[in-house]
Amino acid sequence: MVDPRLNIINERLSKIGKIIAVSSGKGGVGKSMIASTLALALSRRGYKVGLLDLDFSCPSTHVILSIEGLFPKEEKGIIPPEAHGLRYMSIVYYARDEPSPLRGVDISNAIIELFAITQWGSLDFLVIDMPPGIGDATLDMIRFVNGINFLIVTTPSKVAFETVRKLIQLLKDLKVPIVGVVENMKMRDSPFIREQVERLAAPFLGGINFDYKLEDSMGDVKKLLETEFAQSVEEIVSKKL
Amino acid sequence: MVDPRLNIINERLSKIGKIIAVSSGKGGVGKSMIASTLALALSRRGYKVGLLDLDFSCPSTHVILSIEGLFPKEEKGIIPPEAHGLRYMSIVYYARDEPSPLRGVDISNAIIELFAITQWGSLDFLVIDMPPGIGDATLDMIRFVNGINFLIVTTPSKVAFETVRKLIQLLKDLKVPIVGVVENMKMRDSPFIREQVERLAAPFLGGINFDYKLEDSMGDVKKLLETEFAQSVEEIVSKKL
Amino acid sequence: MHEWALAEAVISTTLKIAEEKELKEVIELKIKIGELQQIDQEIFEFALSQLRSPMLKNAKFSLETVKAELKCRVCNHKWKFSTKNMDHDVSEFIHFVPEIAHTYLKCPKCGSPDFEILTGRGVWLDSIKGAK
Amino acid sequence: MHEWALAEAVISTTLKIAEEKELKEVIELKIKIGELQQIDQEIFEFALSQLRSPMLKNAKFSLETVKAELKCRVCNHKWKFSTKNMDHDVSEFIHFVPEIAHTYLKCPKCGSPDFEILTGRGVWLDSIKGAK
Ligand SMILES: Nc1ncnc2c1ncn2[C@@H]1O[C@H](COP(=O)(O)OP(=O)(O)O)[C@@H](O)[C@H]1O
Ligand SMILES: Nc1ncnc2c1ncn2[C@@H]1O[C@H](COP(=O)(O)OP(=O)(O)O)[C@@H](O)[C@H]1O
Ligand SMILES: [Mg+2]
Ligand SMILES: [Mg+2]
Ligand SMILES: [Mg+2]
Ligand SMILES: [Mg+2]
Ligand code: NI
Ligand code: NI
Ligand SMILES: [Zn+2]
Ligand SMILES: [Zn+2]
Repeated sequence: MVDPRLNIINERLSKIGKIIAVSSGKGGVGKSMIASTLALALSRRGYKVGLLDLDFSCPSTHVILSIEGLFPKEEKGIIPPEAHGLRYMSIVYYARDEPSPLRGVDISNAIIELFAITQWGSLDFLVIDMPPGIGDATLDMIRFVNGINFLIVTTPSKVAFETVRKLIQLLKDLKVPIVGVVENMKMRDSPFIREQVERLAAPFLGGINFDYKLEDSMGDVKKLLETEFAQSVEEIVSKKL
Repeated sequence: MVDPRLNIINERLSKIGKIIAVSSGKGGVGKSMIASTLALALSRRGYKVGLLDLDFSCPSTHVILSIEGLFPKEEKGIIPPEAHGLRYMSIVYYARDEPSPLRGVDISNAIIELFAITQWGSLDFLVIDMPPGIGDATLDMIRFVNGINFLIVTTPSKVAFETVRKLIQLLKDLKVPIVGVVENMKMRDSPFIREQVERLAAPFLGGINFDYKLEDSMGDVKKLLETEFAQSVEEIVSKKL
Repeated sequence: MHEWALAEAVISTTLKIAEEKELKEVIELKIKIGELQQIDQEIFEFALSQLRSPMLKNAKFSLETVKAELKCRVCNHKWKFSTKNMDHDVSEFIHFVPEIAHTYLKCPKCGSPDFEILTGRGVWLDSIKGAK
Repeated sequence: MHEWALAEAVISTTLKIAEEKELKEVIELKIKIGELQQIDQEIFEFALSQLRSPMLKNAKFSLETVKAELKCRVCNHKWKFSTKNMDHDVSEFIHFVPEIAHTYLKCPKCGSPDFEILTGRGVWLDSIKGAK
């Protein structure tokens, strides 16, 4: 018995210029905020962009972008609906706002299913909002997606970086490309993260300050794009892609 | 073929007064800081306390408590070594500081193994630092551990609460006891979380302010216990158990 | 019509295997369809026939549906999947992503969503008969 | 000596099954031991014999070691587990928590730590022969 889905995944992604998995060993470091903002910023610069929320246990991008009332069209697969100019895909289309108590094996299976049936079409960028840690979703992206790139997010905190160090080490071991490391929620100047990242021979992209107004922009794309946070994402990430 | 480990788990936990899983739908909300501080606070009040770090993908409590150079003794099982007065157990004894790219099925298996072989002895409290989300570890605690209680951590953020709401809903559905919900990293007064929690008919324990000095206490237990953060954990959680 | 995407996966995998085995022609394709996913078999067969490449021009497509059985991880109860009394939207969600079953279905005995899908999940390429 | 904890699990499970089946006596216990966990068989058998309850007083313990085979999820390569050339500490870590293998072992073909443990993991109660 052969699972036929595995063989079609890279064909479904074949017309995508660059695939970027926004990832971290740690939760709550800003992966979803950065993934959403990065996707919007690239789209505003005229690129065709897809955004895929792969944090099935804790999907967040639909809250950040206030996406409601959409559902993929069925047509030789499923077509991600447009939201704020992005082709947007998330488990919430199917789970609505119910809890999804999925084990790793279910997450892996659902990921394979979505990759096998989603028709992204031509895109310049596909941004993937990853769950925290180095579990099924991360291992599946490494295993299945040819040419995937990781954008790694950390905070200045020692506990956050400790887990990010492990992710970087894993990706380096496996020769998976790292776009760079972003230090999010900076509250003061400290070279600690930059030094640590450089010691691991990974590209350090820069820091994003803690933005006290960010929470107020939750669910309001226009406001979000006007924040200092969004400006930093544009400066240190979007412009470098 | 029967897995004999499943049958012994609750015998291993039989001399523990109360088991508290510090949990959240979301990462980075302060589960590990609260679990560590709560365990220390209870221990300082004279209770016999165990601390189990169950976030195998991203273990943090050993960094917070600066635990190094310990290893469990082997004696009719494994005996958690003492650290700062706590019986302390973590995957880092075995993984050291290497990345542990475990899938859900491996996490579940490793959890069952540790519960089957760890000899906690008599404890008043066992505090468990959970990984984020509602995946294998959370489902296994619900499935295996008789009398488990969940202490739920959120931040004031809408994205954090959205995922916490799902966890509360799941636990309520399954009639798993919830000690209460803590709102961590408050930056301003807002009744939003309290109201939401009360609407779900879960106990709201109170808020913990964002503590700018907390990061400086990382790895220094004496300093940690002197922070405003620790005082709040003592006031709103430890005293109520 | 997302059946088409799955049919395409089946054909593409068949061609890959046929190439590896150096087949000149594929004679029969055995496909197992899990009940849980509620594939529209007519549409699926139509898609397969539309996707016939020269290598598959005379291939017979044998489809077999596999009943879906679920097993609770908490109380070990086993039960059969049924769309009877199921909300139409929910059954459609499971059609697209079978794992979504964990969001909406519960063990009928103990109420847990922590169950295993023993059989009847997904679409499988069971075997290929070919000529060299 | 954490073998004792696993032996205790085996005995406790046996007694539970014996009770469910209303056995008067257990005659034989078949136990499978996964190679990966590197159980010290002598200590394990000693622990089992120390834990004999009345119900098990004449029980024969049949132990069988199951070779550990690993399969890479990335490149499908299969290989046998071996402690040859393995750091002593690492082999001890795997002894306690077999999943730690993913931290230290890699697929010898492609270098991935993303492999499946096909056989040879853990301790299993294979079957119980008893008298009513
Ligand atoms: N630079 C920042 N300044 C202030 N708050 C931030 C910043 N980045 C993220 N946040 C907040 O931190 C929380 C976690 O962000 P999120 O993107 O959900 O993290 P993750 O996806 O890594 O779990 C959210 O409440 C978000 O609004
Ligand atoms: N009340 C607080 N004030 C300031 N920082 C906090 C507070 N609670 C937690 N933190 C910080 O937030 C980060 C995440 O905390 P952590 O306990 O690791 O979260 P989790 O275990 O939920 O992932 C850490 O850097 C920690 O120091
Ligand atoms: Mg996120
Ligand atoms: Mg933590
Ligand atoms: Mg549910
Ligand atoms: Mg490794
Ligand atoms: Ni369809
Ligand atoms: Ni031992
Ligand atoms: Zn059940
Ligand atoms: Zn390999």
